[in-house]
Amino acid sequence: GSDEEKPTAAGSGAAEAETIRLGYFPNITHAPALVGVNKGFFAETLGGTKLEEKTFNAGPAAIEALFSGAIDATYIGPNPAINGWSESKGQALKIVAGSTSGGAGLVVKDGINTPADLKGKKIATPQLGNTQDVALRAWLKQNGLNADKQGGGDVSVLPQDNATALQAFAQGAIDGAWVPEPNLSRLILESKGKLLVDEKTLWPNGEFVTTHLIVSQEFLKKYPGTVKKLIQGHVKSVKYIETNNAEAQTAANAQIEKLSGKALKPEILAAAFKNLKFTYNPIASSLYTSAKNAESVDLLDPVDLKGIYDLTILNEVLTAEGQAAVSDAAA
Amino acid sequence: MSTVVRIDDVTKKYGSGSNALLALDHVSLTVDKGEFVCLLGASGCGKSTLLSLVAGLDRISGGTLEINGKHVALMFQEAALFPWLSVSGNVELALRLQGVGRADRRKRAGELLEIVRLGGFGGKRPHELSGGMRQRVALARALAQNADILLMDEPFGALDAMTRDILHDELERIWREQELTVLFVTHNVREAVRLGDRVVLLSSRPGRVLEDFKIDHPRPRRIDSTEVAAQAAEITDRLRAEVARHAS
Amino acid sequence: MSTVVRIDDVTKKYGSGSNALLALDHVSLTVDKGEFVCLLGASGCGKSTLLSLVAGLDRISGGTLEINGKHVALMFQEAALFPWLSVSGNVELALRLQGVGRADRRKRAGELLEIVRLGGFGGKRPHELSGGMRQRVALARALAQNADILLMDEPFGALDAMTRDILHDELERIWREQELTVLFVTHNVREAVRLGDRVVLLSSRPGRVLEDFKIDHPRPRRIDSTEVAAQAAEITDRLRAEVARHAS
Amino acid sequence: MPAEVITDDKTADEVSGLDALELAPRPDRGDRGRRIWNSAWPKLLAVAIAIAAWQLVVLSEWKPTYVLPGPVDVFADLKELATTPDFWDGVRLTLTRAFTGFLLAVAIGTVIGAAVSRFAPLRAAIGSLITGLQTMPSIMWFPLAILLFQLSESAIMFVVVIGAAPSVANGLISGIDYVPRTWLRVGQVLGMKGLSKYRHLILPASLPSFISGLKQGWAFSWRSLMAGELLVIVPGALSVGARMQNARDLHEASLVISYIIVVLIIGILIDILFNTADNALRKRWGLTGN
Amino acid sequence: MPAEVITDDKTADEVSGLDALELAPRPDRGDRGRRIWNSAWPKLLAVAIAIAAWQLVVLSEWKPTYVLPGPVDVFADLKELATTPDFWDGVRLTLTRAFTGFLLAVAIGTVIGAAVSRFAPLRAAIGSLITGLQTMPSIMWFPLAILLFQLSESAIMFVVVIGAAPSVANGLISGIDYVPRTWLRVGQVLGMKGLSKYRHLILPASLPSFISGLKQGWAFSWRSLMAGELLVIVPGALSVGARMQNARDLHEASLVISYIIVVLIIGILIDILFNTADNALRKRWGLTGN
Ligand SMILES: Nc1ncnc2c1ncn2[C@@H]1O[C@H](COP(=O)(O)OP(=O)(O)OP(=O)(O)O)[C@@H](O)[C@H]1O
Ligand SMILES: Nc1ncnc2c1ncn2[C@@H]1O[C@H](COP(=O)(O)OP(=O)(O)OP(=O)(O)O)[C@@H](O)[C@H]1O
Ligand SMILES: [Mg+2]
Ligand SMILES: [Mg+2]
Repeated sequence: GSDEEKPTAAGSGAAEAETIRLGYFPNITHAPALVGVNKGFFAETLGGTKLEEKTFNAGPAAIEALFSGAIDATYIGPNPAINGWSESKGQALKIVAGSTSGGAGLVVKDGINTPADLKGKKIATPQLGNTQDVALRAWLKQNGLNADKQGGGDVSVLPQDNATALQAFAQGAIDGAWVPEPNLSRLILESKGKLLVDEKTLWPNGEFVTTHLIVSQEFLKKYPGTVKKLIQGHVKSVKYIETNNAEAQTAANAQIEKLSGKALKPEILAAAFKNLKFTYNPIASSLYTSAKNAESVDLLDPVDLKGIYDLTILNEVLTAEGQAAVSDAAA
Repeated sequence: MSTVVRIDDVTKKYGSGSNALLALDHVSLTVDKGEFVCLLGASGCGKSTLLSLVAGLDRISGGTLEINGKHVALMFQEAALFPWLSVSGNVELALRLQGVGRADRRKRAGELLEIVRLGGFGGKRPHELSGGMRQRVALARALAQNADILLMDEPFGALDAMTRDILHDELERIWREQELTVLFVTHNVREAVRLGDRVVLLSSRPGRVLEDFKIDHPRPRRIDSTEVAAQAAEITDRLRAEVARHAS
Repeated sequence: MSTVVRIDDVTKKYGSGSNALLALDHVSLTVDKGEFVCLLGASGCGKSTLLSLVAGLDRISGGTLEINGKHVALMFQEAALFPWLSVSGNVELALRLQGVGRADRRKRAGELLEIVRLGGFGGKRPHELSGGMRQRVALARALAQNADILLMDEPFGALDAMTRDILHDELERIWREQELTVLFVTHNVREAVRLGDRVVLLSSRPGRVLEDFKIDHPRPRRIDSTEVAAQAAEITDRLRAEVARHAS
Repeated sequence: MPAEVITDDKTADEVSGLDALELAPRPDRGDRGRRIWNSAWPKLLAVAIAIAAWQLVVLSEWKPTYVLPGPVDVFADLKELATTPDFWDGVRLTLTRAFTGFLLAVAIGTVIGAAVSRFAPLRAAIGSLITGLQTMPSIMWFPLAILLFQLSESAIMFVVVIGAAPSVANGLISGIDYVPRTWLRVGQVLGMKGLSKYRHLILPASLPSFISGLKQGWAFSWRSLMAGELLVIVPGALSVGARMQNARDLHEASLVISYIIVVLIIGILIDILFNTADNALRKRWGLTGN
Repeated sequence: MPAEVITDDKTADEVSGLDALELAPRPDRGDRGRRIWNSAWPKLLAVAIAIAAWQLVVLSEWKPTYVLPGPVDVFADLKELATTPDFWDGVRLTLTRAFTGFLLAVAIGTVIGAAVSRFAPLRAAIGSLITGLQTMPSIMWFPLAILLFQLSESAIMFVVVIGAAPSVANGLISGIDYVPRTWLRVGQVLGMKGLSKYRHLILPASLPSFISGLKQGWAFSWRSLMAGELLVIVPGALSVGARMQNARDLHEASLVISYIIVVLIIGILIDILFNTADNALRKRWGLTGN
């Protein structure tokens, strides 16, 4: 409790860490990390600071690692970040940059054409209370369908890991799934699913956060200089993806193959990249809305997200490069 | 009288290669129906081996072995009771395996335990018995099998002289009443003479039939009678000579 | 001579409540240093129980028990060899536990197996031996313990008369040479008279000391000598009377 | 010549009782109350020590409380859980599944174990496969489970059974392999064959090892169940497995610890059941210290 | 009066050999080649039957091939895997972890098992906890592992050890509990005390049960490892656990089956090791037929 809530003095050239331990997933939604590591952008900007990569398969493990001090920063989805913020009462982490937007939606079987057709059907989401789960429930609610946490109600919402959901859908054991990329594309391309809702259409400007970069507050306080360099690398990576889309795809896939022993199929990769937008803007408004939605479907105790963002360094970096600053405002 | 057990030129080898041990070497022996044959021989000469061959527990390594009997019961040298059953449970199991009904089982087991002088011990566990008591339970179990050929491996080895006398009488009575054929291993020469129609002497390793004594004394015999003592002395001398020959 | 074992008014009860069994009832007995005492009694009268109390394996339920000796060895009624060790391994273990070095162990185990007439069997496993041979290994193991008090529970029960004679001589020699104190349980009255300085008669359940015979015949004795036979007959009569009294 | 001195049986009994306490797992004597106390105080002490150590670590502020919450928080959470009827529904659901799955696994494992140890070619063929199957993480069975049973209760059962049956079979096989030869010979002489041999000899003789196989099987089935319960979520009651996963996903450290405690308690209760069986068996076999 | 007839020892030996084949797991006689063949043909036959059945199901078009691929596809994938040096690096990494963790678990489990079975209060205190711990899904240990060991190899080891040690301990405890009383008494008379009692009596006597505990412990440690390897992913040599998870996440049915086969093969190889130890033991104890 001794830490005061004050904006980090982004004093350039402040203390530097010897190493920084960065977490990310071998997953296409973490493309800025994949590309940044693969192309050596982080190594470039970090200079003398050694980059130690840690990879995870799911958000909870990454947050556990951050909590325990096993990593200093990680790419992660909005929901684990919110949970981590709320569980640590705003002490464990800060969101310092955005990374990915879009790339989620509801894929259903043939024969389901309207929300009303979903009555009595089984729809999978990756995790109870995660971003997609909340999005699905909020959308159902808007459409006058209810779903409880235990899988009951008009629509059965079943939290299932991606592997299970994909197989279950392929076999017709479930009727649909609200999933992120690349599974969205796989459901459509491999299992002949139909995109009923593209989540983009539910958000202003079609933008909503899928992945962002968080840093442990302790690390941020101690080594703002290192964090700055990390963010520089990140921005570089995002820009590279924007300008060299094809090469970025190859780099991301190469990194995935290195980490998981198997690359994505080219058509899936291309489709997923098309649906995703990579941006350093954290799209704060969508995070606040998502949290509110979670509260409204009773998946989150009311939480004060004020202060979850610390975009000072990011804006410093952007300004230095002559770019517009981003905002952490709720609206 | 018909032959019930015909052991013809039987050889038994344990193990193989350089480690092989010849336990029985061309043993021939026939036992007629209703006969009581006692086997005598030095420790390790192959008596137990012979019984287990007759009971069909081991394969012979050579020769032929013929059994003409409905059912063979074997009382092992060690009591080998099942620890998970009570004393009477052990006896009843033998009855049960012959399809005797529950009530009959209980009754018959009680009788058998009475015969071996363990009336009140039916409810105990084997580990609560003394060595001699366990041996008697094993006897009761062997009798419960209701076999027509009864093989007994030193059944009274752990018993005091008095209990042994009593059981001699009981065994003789049962043998006579049920017309059993008995093959009886013992180290007690007097016991052999007391009980047997014949006493067969085996040589030391490898076991061979050394001599086959016919015991003609009229029954009932008494173990401390002079006839029994005299015959036993004769057999003992023969045995002693064999051991001496072997030792030289 | 000093008293080595003093059993004073000792009671032993197994179990509790209605299931309790009084195995020994106020038994008193003293054994002096270098004495060879034989215990006789009906099956189940408490002989093994008494030995295990003296060896400290069970707690007495009443009375006092005093042992003045460095080390007590007990040869159990069953051979109880360890199946994971070879025959000589079983004997060597007893030596090893006294800190005998490897080479000495091997040599001494070989000697002991020679004594029990199992010279060539050191490398075998216990399950490859006959009943009598196992008993002899157990004897070798007990001797290997190099104790000054030796408790033996029917050590020769499974042996033929000849082997038994030889081991009697060996045991007597060792007893004399090493000035052992021996408490020896047997069912063979002649054996008791052949070996013992005293023969103690226990009554049937619960065990009580019935009579304590002093055997004065000069050593070396022969088991088939007339003196031994006569004394044995006397003791047998006494025992028979007791059993009869008990049966009535 | 028994002396007339009256011996103090009581004292000797007590000494013998203390001796038993020292050597044997359970004293045979003593009144019921004392026996319960004897087995209870070390447990209570252990729990007390564990909680005290935990509290100390928390007090040392080694980690922030949102990472490692203190006992007080956790017990508050636990109490709250225990007063939710919903939670008990979940426990009931999970336990029902666990028992059904376990019983099925026992039945199947027993049959397989008996068959494998009976027929040499079968043993050569699939003996080693049994251990191979055992080493497969339950999660790898999910695809097969879905393939065969869709997302039904049967899919969960499949995962549980395939996780636990090999243990049961292995326990039985190892028990059968170590049945003393003498008993087998006695059985043969008594005329046991086929089923009756199993019924009257092999099963009782291999019971100790079988029970320890059952215990392991239970552990496997429970662990597989915790994973398997993520497969199928039945509307209404949320199973313990799903709850545990959710607690982790929501990063509620104190809830995670609460569920760890719940699972431990269930595990311990089941173990006590097994131990009761085991102790009864050992007593029958005459293995408990007198 | 032994007769002079020459008996056909050879034939009798053969008969006895056949008999042993029927009753005992391994024939003792026969030349080496035949013995290997005897143990190999049922395995080969079983594999052939399994593959044939699988191919039949695929041919029946019960499920689309992207859900249930045929043997041909899978073996193609498997072959491709087996020719990647990367894959072997991963296997090496995983096996190294497995053995280290298992050995650690054995050491710890043995000490705990021995201590628990030796001291009655300890047994009362933590005896049941051992089974309790065993029922905990490895995934629940992750938070604690990360807390204690960060994201290091030690974290993986922790998960493996805590998964496997209870099994080893339980195997030992149950073995010790069933050491026949007679042997304990012999040991006492021979003057065994403390360590020497364990060294010379308890451990060898409880070896059968201990070995089966080790076998179960291996299964637990392997399963825990497969989960634990998801904790720390070292780029470069990708562990088997991580590969399995990825195969699932990528939803490549034929890759998933390939990894199932890989894990099965490893499990079977290890089981053969255990069986060799077990058979040697049974032979020494005189438990193999004839
Ligand atoms: N299973 C076995 N494996 C190897 N050798 C054995 C086996 N059983 C017995 N033998 C050997 O066969 C020989 C005969 O043993 P057997 O048990 O038949 O003797 P016995 O006449 O019954 O002796 P005892 O009077 O001591 O009981 C012995 O030398 C013994 O070592
Ligand atoms: N562990 C035990 N639990 C309960 N009762 C026992 C136990 N051991 C022995 N007994 C009982 O104590 C009595 C004496 O047994 P013990 O073994 O001392 O007899 P014994 O004189 O050695 O007989 P035997 O000559 O037959 O060996 C018997 O009635 C027996 O049932
Ligand atoms: Mg014999
Ligand atoms: Mg006795």
